[in-house]
Amino acid sequence: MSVLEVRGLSVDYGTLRAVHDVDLTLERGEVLGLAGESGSGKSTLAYAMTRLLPPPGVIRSGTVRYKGFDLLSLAPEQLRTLRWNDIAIVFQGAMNALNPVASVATQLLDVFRAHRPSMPRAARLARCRELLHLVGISPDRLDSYPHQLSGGMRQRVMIAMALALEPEIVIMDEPTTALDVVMQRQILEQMMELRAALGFSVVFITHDISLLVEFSDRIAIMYSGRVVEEAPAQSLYRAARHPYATGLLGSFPALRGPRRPLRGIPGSPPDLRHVPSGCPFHPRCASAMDVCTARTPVLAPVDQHRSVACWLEHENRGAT
Amino acid sequence: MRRTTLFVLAAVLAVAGCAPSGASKAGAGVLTVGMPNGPMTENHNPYLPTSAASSLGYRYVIYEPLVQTNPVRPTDKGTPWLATAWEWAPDYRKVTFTPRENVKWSDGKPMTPADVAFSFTLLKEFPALDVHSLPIDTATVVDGKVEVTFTRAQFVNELKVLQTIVVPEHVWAAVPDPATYVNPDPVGTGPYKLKTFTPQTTTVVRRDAYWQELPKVPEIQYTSYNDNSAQTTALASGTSQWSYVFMPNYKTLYVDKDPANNKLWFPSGLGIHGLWINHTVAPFDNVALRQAMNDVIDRDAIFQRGEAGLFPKLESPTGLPRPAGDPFLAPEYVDAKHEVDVPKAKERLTAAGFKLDGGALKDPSGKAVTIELTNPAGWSDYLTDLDIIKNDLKQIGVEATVRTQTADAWTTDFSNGKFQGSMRWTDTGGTPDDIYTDVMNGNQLRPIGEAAGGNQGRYNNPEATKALEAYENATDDATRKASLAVLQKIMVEQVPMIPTSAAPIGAEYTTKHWTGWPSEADPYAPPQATLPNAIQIVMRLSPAS
Amino acid sequence: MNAKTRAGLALLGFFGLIAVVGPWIAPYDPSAMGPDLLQPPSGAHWFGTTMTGQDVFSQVLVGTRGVLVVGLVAGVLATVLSIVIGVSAGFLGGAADELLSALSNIFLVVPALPLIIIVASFLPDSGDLLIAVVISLTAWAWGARVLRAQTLSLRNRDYVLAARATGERTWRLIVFEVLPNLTAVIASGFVGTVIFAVLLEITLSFIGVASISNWNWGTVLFWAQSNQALSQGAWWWFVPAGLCIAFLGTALALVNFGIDEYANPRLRSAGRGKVGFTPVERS
Amino acid sequence: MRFLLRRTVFYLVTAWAAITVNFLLPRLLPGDPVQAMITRFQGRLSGDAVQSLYVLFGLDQNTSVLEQYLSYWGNLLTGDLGLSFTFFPTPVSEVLGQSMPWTLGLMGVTTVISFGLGTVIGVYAGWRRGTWVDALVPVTTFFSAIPYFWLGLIAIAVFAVNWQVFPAAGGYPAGMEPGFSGEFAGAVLYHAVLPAVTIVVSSVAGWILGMRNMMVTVSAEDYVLVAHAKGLSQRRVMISYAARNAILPSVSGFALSLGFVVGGTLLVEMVFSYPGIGYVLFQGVNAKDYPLMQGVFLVVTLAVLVANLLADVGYLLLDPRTRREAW
Amino acid sequence: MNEVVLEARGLTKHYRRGARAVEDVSLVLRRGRVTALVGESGSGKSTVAKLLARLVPATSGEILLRGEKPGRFREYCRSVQMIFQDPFASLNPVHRIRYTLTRPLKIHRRSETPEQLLEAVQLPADFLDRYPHELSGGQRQRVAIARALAAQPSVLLADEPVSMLDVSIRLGVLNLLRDLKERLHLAVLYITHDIASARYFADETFVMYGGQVVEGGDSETVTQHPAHPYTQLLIASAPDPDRPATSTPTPLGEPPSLGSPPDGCRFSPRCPQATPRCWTDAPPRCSLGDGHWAACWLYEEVVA
Repeated sequence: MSVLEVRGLSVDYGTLRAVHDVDLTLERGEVLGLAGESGSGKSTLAYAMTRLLPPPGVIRSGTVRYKGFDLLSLAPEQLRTLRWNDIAIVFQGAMNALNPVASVATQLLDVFRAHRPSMPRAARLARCRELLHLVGISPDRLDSYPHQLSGGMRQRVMIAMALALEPEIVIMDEPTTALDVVMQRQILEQMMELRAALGFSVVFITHDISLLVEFSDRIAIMYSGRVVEEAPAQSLYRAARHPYATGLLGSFPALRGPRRPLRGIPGSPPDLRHVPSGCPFHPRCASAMDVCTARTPVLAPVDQHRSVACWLEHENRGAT
Repeated sequence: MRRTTLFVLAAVLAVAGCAPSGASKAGAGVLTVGMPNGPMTENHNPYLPTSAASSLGYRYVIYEPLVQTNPVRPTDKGTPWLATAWEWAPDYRKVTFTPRENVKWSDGKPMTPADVAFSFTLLKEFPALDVHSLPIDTATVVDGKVEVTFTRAQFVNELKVLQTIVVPEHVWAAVPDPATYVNPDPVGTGPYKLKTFTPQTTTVVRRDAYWQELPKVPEIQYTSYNDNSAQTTALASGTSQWSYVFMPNYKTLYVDKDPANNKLWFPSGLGIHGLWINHTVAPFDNVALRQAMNDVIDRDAIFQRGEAGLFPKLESPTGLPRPAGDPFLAPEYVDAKHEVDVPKAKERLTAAGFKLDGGALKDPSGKAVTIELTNPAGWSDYLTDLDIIKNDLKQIGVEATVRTQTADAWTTDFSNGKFQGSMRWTDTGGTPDDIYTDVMNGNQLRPIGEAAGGNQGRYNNPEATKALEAYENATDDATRKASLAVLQKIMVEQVPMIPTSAAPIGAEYTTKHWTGWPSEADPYAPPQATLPNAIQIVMRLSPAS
Repeated sequence: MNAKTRAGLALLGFFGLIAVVGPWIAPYDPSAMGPDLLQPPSGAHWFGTTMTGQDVFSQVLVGTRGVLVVGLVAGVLATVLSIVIGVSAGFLGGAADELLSALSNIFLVVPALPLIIIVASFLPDSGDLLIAVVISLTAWAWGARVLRAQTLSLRNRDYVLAARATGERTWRLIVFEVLPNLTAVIASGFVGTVIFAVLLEITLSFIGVASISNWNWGTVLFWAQSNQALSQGAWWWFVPAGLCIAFLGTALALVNFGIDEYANPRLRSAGRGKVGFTPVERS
Repeated sequence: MRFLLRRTVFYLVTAWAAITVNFLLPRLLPGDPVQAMITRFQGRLSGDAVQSLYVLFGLDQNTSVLEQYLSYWGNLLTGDLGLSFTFFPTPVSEVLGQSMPWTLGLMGVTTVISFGLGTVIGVYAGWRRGTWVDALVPVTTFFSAIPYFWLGLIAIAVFAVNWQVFPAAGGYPAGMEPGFSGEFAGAVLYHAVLPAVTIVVSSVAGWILGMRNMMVTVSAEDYVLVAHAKGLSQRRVMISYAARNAILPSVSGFALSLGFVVGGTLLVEMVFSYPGIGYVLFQGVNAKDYPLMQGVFLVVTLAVLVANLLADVGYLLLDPRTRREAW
Repeated sequence: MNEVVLEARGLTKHYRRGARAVEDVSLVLRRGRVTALVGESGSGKSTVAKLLARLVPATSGEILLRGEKPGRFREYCRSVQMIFQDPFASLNPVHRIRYTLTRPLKIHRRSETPEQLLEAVQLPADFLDRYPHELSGGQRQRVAIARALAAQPSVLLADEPVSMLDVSIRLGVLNLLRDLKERLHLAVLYITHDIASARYFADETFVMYGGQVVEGGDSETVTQHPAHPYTQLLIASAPDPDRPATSTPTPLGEPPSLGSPPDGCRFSPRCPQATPRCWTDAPPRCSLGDGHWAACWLYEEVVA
């Protein structure tokens, strides 16, 4: 059963189209990984869903269904009450995501003030302590200011804040890029434990596909504003179908096991200002055909769990 | 605007405005005097030129002089005031005063001859108080009279000596340093005593008793406005009833606001303004050039445009303003009148070897004649005068430029002789001596670069110096007349400085509430509230019906 | 470049043009006294006349050059000073920084207007250029402080380090690596200094410290004020020069908006509507 | 501690240098107080008075500049600023004491008003970019580009002469005695309206623009986005998240401008004949009144230094990030 | 063994505010070999690079270039060049690529043309007249490499050269570096936080923690048989799709503060195997054979 359904979402950034006709479904309790390189539109997509995309971003089409509402049609006041209460976000770069001049307590309490106005102050404070404890931070850190916390602690505070109202959905936008691997693992593991305990759904955005394979249930890979492949994590890892997905998986050196040869992907990620015609990946694609330069493939299911946007797949499918 | 404002740059300030006459109780038995002198600090020392009492003038309704003299009619016999009689020795080195009896200080004690002698001794002992630098030798009480002797003849200082104010010995003898004494509780013989002081306004009230009939004005309020503009406005609105301030257009700004009552009177004293020339700069050491310049400078234009019709034009070539200077005029100059005469000027120049070449004047050596005219930037009347002079000089081919300086730089340069031409005043006094000494006394000659207290034009003429000495030290009128004639001749023929305007002792006053003011028709005193004569005027004032 | 910046540049160009051709197109000699005393604006005298019959319009036209020259010269000098001192202090660090910072702080603390009055009274001839020099002496310190702070943040940028690592000399690092990246800050400081210099020059002329023989808008106001033009109802003597100053200052400020937006892209994007709620504009 | 020590050394060095400059400046001026007074009196005070004035002001003794400098410091440290020449023999401290309240009252209050008003408008203009509030920016810029004296004089011509709604000059009516009465306070307020309004009009643009630009810049910060994502009310986001951070540079600017309150009043007080310290300085400069000039400079300099200190402290209080550095 | 070009002995850097960024680091860089320096952010690895490039002065310790104390900076930087982490920051935005590449050629009086430099990093010559903002991250990093090559150095210090680049192009840049190393016989210091890439790219690997090098040796050995508990933790934490789902949870803890590092072993507060001795005494370098060593008390016996 899905909690969030994105249909045909297109987002413009000024005159550039950053997200192109994207469909996405988030099932209850699952972790949906959203992978892609810079400029692939993965963050834009996440922010557009919640209408938090800063100017000059404009949503051009699509619907985002949540509990029977279309988030894109809600009045600001209605949307405001849904935010955080139902959909919380853990932002990348926790340094900037916390208000530098307000204490941790103030920023946590703000959430209750806005969404639980009737909650007594003592209860709010108690809840704040509980939340910090939940993410492994000593509650006496409540009076600290962001700059007094390490990067990892800040990110934990963000997570605590995201879970404050026990939302249905948590969007994690590159939550660990600024952290080193040890801290990254600590935080992600903790997040997954909490998800198991609280039962929310996660949209996990990162460029690190090996991380996604390890931590998410399903992965959607984006390239140049489009989803090019969507599949369960392990099956994607074992056998990706889109050449870009394959290339991406082949770009990570393995730490364990034999030293595999690394392939990488030739060329550079596309510049949104000069998107190639047809399939945007075709200039870098080893399997590119004539049709790839002319027509853009659409995302279509290739089997029960997997969708791919590639002419190779369409041909295969046509052949069978 | 300038000098009439004590603070020259105050010109800077502002526009007129109209202070709604809030707390001022103008009319209700109060005489309001205004001065554009800025905020005051509490200081009632009558001797210090820096005190509020001097700046606003109220020292002269609290303290009184021995004799009242009239600078507008300097040769008139003085009016006995605290002295009922006075007598000069023929050599003017000694004067004997007969102090008035029955005069009481405001603290009730009687004024004695000892107080008079003490006042002179005070000046002698504390030169800092003696702004006139009177060479007092002794001051003694002899038979109820006071004899004051001087180390030099005081003929030309007569007015200054007679106007010496008298202070109570019983107060001042105890003051350790009268020069830094702010005199918080002034005790004088005048009909008024201090009531309140604020930085903006000082109020004096009439005493119960006075040695003569009490004046009809019960209270005088002296207000200090920040600048000319504010003062002008106060006058125009009637908030100020009596002031003196330079206005660029007194008709529009002041008289027209109440033509029936708003009056002004600017009588000449014995002081003048004119174009000073530096005699050390060639070719201005050439008398023909100076005469020619004198010939073409249009006094009328200066009077009308530069001096806003306030500073009377100087028509006598002797430099003596009329009518104040009339008694001193030598017979040959009684009717002499300056006229603009360009052809005559050109003739003089040609005769002296100058050449007019295509509109530019060349001196006998063939160099073009140029002159730089300087004055402080803020002094707009002088600068307008210079502009007029510049245009006038063009007629004889002299290329003049006008340059402004700061007042300080100009003051320094002027006294150091580092200028070519400047508008400036001369000293003022009871005889023409002040004017002429300032312009041509050889004893004041200083080299270029050294500050000179007078004769900043560096005019070097032993004949003039001799005549000045003769005049100052003469013991008879004939000698005085003769030396004065010599000085006038030098002024007319040598043109050591080009006089343009009289320095008036002017004031604005309104007849709306008080009448009895001095005027052209009744010139009993100079009209300013800051002169010793102020008390004479207050005594004459009576409420308008 | 947006409409505001364009308007500013156009206005500035207009004043620049007047500064160049003003003296030639002025209908009268601005100093010449005519027979029409204190006349309101008319066909013969567009901005009326002064109490001595001078043509106000000609005075304003001729005076434009002085204003712009002083503004530009003072702006350039102060900017050069602030660059030399501020950038050196920021880049060199250590004792040099302490010394130069102290110098600029002292100049910030010492009262400027009296300082100018004092310095101006020293000068034999307080003409336009000298006034410009004096103004620049008091105007550089703030810019130096800003540039120092900016340089401090640039000094350890990777590209400066990289240039150093390739063996560039220190002066080249300052001039070719750091300075070009301060262009916007310097330009904005320059325009700001020009505004400051113009206002200050006019104020100085107005209070009679600067030479009043050179026509500029301040001189016009000086004469108007010393003749109590407003009290006499001669608004035409007072208003045009003041409005010119205001328009010139506004033009410069508008140009500065443009520079700010160039330097800070966040100011540029023409975002409208509520922040925090991405607009949905289905086509 | 290190930070505090460094700041202290900075203040001491700057104060010493500035006070020394202040000592030297008047002495570098051409002319001397006596000549200035002779000039002021324009012939009413004859050349004979020169000597008495030199004696009066104590300028007849020849002391070297170094001796003067040392005794200046000696006096300064004992709180003695000397006697003013202009108001001889009133002590400089008394002259300053008489004028300071006016300056502080008028300029201090208007600076606060201007800052407050400018900040509030700037916050709205930055938050509601592109709306009518934002259009205020060019308008106020125009007013700030007007030379202050011109604005003041026009205001006087319009509001004091033409429609006589406000007094044109002075701090209180002539003849009224200052005191702690309601009448006097009312009169002072009434007299302050015109100068205050013109100061605010000509200075508010800087605050608006600075605040607006900071708001625009800060609005793009992640924590503002987070605040929106948290579903906080617009008001809360605007004030506690955006404005609270955007105001930091303005606050230090504000503290510094408080320092210039004392030094920046010359034109205001000239135009409105306001009895404050700027006018006193003006008199002092014209009269070559060394002690008075030094006194005013000292006050101005100390005010700026104190303001710098305030700016430091303000930053410490408002920005928790700097606290760690300081303590 | 390859020739030693650059050697650091006991390099130490303490900043003025008291941060002890680098403590007693000794390293050897050899021609034709890549040496990796791996550590978390804040471990001091970038400071080591800047110390070696002589961009910051060392508090103590010495650097030897070909066995000698280096002379003037210009001479030194002719041999030792650096590549910075962020190609968006390391190219001056106001200069064209031509300027950026011509300057080092002029400074070091090299006769090559900027076109040749671009060719060496596989970029077309028409990039010379472009500005950095017209280039993608990978292209910029290639330009930065070209700039470093202009001086014809023998040592290349690469400070996280690919961490700011998109995943898909990292390999290209790393491969380029390896090619250059082979072709020009360079000594390369490869600084990274990604220990997996060190395994692939570097011959030798050193692991830094809290300003100190805690383990070193052949890359394959260090990554496959980590000895120091920190290295073990690092490897255990790296993302690994093949990782068994039931792995032990990562211990909590924070990297040490460089302002006041713990006494003894700097890893001791987080170390699951810490003994009381670790808290008080700094561990010695313990050799584990084949050039593999670790600074840890666990291996004391091996030493003894």
